[in-house]
Amino acid sequence: MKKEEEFMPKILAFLCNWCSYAGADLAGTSRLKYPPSILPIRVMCSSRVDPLFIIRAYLGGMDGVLIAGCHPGDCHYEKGNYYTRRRFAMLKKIFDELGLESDRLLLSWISASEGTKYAKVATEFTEKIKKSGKSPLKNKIFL
Amino acid sequence: MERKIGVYVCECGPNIAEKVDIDKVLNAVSSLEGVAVAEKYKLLCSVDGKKFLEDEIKKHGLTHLVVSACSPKQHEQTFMEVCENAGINPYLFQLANIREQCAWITEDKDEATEKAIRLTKAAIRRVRYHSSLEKKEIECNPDVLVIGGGVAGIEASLQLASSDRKIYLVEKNSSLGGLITNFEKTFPNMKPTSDIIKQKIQDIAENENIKVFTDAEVEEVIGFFGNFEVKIKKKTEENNVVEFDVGAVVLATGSASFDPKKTPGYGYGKFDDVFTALEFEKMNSSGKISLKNGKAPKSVAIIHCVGREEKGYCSEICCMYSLKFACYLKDKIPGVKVSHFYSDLCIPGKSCQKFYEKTTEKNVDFIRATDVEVIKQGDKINIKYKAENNSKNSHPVDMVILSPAIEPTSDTSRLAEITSISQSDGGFFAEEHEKLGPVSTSTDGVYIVGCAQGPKNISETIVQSEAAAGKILSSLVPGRKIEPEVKTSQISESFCIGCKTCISVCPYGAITFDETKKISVVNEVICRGCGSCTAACPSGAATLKHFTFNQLYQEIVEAVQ
Amino acid sequence: MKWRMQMTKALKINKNVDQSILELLKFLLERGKVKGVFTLKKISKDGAVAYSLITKSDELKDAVPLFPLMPVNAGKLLSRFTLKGESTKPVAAVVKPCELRAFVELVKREQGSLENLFIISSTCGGVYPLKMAVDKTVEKNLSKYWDAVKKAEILDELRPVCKGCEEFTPYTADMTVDLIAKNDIDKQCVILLNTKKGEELVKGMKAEFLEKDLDNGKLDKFQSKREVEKKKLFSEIETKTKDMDGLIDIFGRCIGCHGCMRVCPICYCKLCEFESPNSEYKPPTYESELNKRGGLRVPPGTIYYQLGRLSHISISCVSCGLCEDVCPVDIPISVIFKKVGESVQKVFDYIPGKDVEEEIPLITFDKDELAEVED
Amino acid sequence: MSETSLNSKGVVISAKPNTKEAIIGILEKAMDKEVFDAVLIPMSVPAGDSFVYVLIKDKSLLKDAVPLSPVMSVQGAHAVSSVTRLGSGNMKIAAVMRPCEIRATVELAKLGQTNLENITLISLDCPGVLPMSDFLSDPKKSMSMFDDAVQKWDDKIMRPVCQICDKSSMVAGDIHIGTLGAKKDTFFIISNSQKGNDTLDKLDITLKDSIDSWQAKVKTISEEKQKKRKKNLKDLKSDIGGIDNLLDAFSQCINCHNCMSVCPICFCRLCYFDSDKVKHSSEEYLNRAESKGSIRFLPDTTLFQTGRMLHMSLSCVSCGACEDACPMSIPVAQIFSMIADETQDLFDYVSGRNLEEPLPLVTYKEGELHEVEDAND
Repeated sequence: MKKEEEFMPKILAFLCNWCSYAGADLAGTSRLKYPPSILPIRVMCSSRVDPLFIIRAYLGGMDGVLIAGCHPGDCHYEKGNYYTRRRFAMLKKIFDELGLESDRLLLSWISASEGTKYAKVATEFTEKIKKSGKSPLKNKIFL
Repeated sequence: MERKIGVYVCECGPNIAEKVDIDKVLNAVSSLEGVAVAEKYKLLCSVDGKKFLEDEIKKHGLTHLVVSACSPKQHEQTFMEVCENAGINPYLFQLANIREQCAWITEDKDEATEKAIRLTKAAIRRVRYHSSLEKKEIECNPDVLVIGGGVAGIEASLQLASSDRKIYLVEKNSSLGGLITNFEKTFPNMKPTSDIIKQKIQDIAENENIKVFTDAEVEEVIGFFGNFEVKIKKKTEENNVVEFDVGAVVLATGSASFDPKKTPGYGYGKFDDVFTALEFEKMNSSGKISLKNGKAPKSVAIIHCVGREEKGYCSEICCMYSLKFACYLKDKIPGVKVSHFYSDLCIPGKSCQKFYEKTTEKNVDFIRATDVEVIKQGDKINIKYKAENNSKNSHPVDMVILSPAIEPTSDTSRLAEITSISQSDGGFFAEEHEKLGPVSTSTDGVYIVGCAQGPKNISETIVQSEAAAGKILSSLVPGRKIEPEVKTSQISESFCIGCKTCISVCPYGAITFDETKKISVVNEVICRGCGSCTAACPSGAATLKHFTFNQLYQEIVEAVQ
Repeated sequence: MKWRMQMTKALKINKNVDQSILELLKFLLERGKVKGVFTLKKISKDGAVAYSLITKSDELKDAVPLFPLMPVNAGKLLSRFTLKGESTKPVAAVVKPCELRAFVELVKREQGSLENLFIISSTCGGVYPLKMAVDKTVEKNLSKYWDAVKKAEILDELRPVCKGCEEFTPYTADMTVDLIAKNDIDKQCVILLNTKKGEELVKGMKAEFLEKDLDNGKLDKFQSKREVEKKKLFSEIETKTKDMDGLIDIFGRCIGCHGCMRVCPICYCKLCEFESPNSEYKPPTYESELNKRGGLRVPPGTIYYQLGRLSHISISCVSCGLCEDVCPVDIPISVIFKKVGESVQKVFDYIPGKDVEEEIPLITFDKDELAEVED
Repeated sequence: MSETSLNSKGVVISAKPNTKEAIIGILEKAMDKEVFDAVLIPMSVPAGDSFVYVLIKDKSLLKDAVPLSPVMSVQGAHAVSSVTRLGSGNMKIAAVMRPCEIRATVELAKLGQTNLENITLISLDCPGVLPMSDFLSDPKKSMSMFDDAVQKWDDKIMRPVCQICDKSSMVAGDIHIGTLGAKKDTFFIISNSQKGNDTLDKLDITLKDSIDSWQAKVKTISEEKQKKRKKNLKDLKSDIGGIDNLLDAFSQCINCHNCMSVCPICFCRLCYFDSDKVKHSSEEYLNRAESKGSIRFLPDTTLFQTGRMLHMSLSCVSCGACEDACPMSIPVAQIFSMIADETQDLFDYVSGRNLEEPLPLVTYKEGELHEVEDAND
């Protein structure tokens, strides 16, 4: 089958229950189409996403990691996403300093009503990752 | 005990079946470790579907359930109930979303199937690490904290207090009554204020269901509707912290007035005999309206809208109490000249118009003016202003009364922070919805009444107090059960190193510090389970139930394969 | 410049710095102004040096407060000393600027208390690596060290990160011994009294009191030298920090002893995340990893450990360099952590240990910030 | 003193083109025949400056394996524990390690830290390893030096504790590869367990040859080493004996606990000496200081060292990992070997010799150890 050759990235998506997961659902109920690359992990709040999860996923060979939460100010838990943003900023910086591909990580704010935005982010991020190619970590032995 | 996981894929009519090769999914998972049975069904959320699941669980003696169907936001609850009915803990269940986030968004059937397999496998791997959680039920606390002992607070307290509902009324000053106690009379009917307030304060004192704290400030309010923990500080006493629990909070902190020193043009603070409205009210109540030199004024200017421009809103009531001042003066000082300097008159409502006309009959001047400035000329005060016809005029008087804008009290932001509600542009507490939720706020169980929400006259204030009381009485019924979050955080005593990181990032103050053990402790009734502490804890001492490290990690590992 | 102090009270003792500090400490103990002195001390006949807690002044004879060696980060020790509650008695501690900053970071995390401690620090010329203590070559190189300090030069033998350290002036010390670029330290010693605490402490001491300031001009020059060295350090690891293969090259020989974590002053957990069950592979994980990769180093998680530790401590890393000194396989950990640490700290405009009141960036936030990291 | 318990038979294998490749050849064959699903064996890291254990499933990786690495970066027992501590799993694994690593693995099995169900332990005659620091100073050169040393079976450049190792050919696993006493271009394969026998059967290797020459050679070598060991440890004892000498010996210790964390026997998740039990109040520290006028801070270095002896000396295999990892080059391994010999002799116990031998402190004999009792009883 043709699909075999074409590289379909695997992207782990941490979605907060109240905004982004609902947004992703809305994309579905609106029958929007986006690549099957996204593998959603539901968390109650984006602030539950321990940076170590992201590191593990990256080292594990995930082609991309998306963290999506409520827009700043709209967090169901008032301020969780502000901490998420700080932790993400730190992690990104660590990746950059060590020459790791921080562009395989994405932080995006997607509300429950932004089904279209979710589909857009999913599609564009997938395209971006396709350009960067397969994660080079899948076959590393000495991690 | 050996795990027996049942995996059930829902066709959801054509919704999933058309896009996902369900048999392929079943094949892929049926032989996985712990999977006792893997079946499909046309519509699991239907009555028959639920019956089918229940029977299956019993028939195969399943210990864990995985359903591949729609979004958890659709039917997680439904299937958790099925689990309960079938006698397994509802948290030993995981729902894989292969509809909204798979079947419906994927063009290609093979790809959709492949993803559905992944998501189902991940759910199976995750469910292996689930543990039973028990629902907690606590009785809601019917008591109410009322902050502010002015008209608004007093009214709310009296409306709410009853044998099965205790009211805690906290006033930062030494006595109840608030601003109004300074007024001799109230507009528009010029009835003595004491008629309104004296009796009510009396009633409060006599009501054993109302506990009054004067000279006290609220330090902390943590929790949620039906279950707030309150800490107040008494300014005057020694061991001065009092703690109690309530079910709802009413903010009735009233208002302050704009400081005319910020608009030097009006000469306040510079010249004698320039008074603010409140100063004049006090002077009037004291029985003698007089100038610095002890004589009664022959001419008085009342300047409206002081600070309106700076504040950016009309304070609604200044015009009316300014009229009231004119009446005071005319009644007490025969022949006194009174002139109002205004830019627009605000005379709302059915009774104010009459009041305005009555006042004008007392030959009071109303001068529409702009660029009003107060200067001193010899022993007289001179009002310079631009008239409607743009002519520059001046108007000498003995006394000036400034009607400054109404603004929030100084502790408004502090209390907004404590009760985690927001503030509107003017800095007043923000209502949930301008029209549909005028007394409720963004925090369930916290209500705002009176001038704390915006400038208001007394009757409007009473209306709001009664509205808030009504909302509380109808929802916070004594004996009503509330279910606190089950998926809360917990902190391992043996691994916690006491760095308080979790405490700093908890939005609800749900984590306290045990000073003797030097460790953090989660108050599970207050925790809402966001998991921020879990991610922030460096030593893995904090875990979020049902979203533990392992549960998420195993889900991820499967996805990463 | 960040270390610029305005004119402050100071103390001048007309002896060489070592004797001067000892005289100060002696004075403090004998006058009962402190009940203990925490400082480096010779503890064995063959001259091994270790931090010690001294309560009797005659024990000071073996003390070597300014010895250019950091066997343990004193910040970690002061934390241990005050972990169960503030010091019950006044204690003076002579520590290096990065040790003080580490302690302040720990205090922010409730791992210690500054109460009842009097901190004496100095402008720091860096320390020799522990290897030289092993070879017993520190003594031999003492005069060389102090010459360099006087001339404000950077010795090649120094601990790598010391060579590139721009934080050589203490921020929150009660007293600062003025060393860098002072060519008269053989004859006299100037101690700046930065705090009221410090002034109180030395009251009654037989010494010259004056108003003094650090020589900012010279310190500026010194800093630019350090900056050059730092760039060198970073350029040495540049090729190793351009991709994952570089990281694997540099960390490949890691033996997983976690010594870097154990000596790290910022690593204060009871049980390190990376030694907890969370970091163990279960058989199924091994199987899936092997299916994916064909092979896997065992124990696994070398890179994960390093990245993870960076995510935990880089925000507070004070670049004391101990991690590298104790590494049995000589991985330039401290340089990597300094490089990453500085840039992470820059994101939040944060200097670890500069101010005990300043919140650790990850437990606070600004509503309007970091838009650049959002999608 | 090295006893090959199960049978004294083995088989002579041709070492063509050389021992290393012959061994790898056999492992490859075993993987083809699915006798093993994976092999745990040292491999050079990409930078070529060390050797670490790699669990190999993809047979093609075996060619880069190094059965006898010149350094011990990770003690093999740690590797086996990491793979099997949480369960035997479904993979049949061959672990190729040095005798001391296998003995540690056996000790850990007794302590529930390794699960040997699916593991076949394969040991080799060990010439010792280079001190890590020496090796790192020039890996390339070191490797060739090591190869020479192996040829000549000369231990001069090896770690001190290896130079006095009298168990460098001890067979504690299932299969042993003996290079000593073998004719040119051959080596012995010796089975030491039923599992070993079965494995070799599956590989159509029949134990038909005598291994006398290997045993003889091993005997002489271990006797020499034993003499040297007794002497060196005696000298060491006089050097560090007595509290003052002991304190001096550990005076350089910086409490990094590297020795503990690399020790294969120290398996505790949280070491007692890192736990709350050794953290005290400032008051207590000050009181201690006042009683002496001055205390080293942190105190209790000697408590840590002696306490660790108490905890693990009965199982110590003298692998030397601790000494390699000590940033202050304290001769930890030699000191602990010395203690271990004493304590293990006390119970006629040899750590890791035999999985069936219970740990001395979980068993007892009625009429033993009267010498430690008060004679009057």
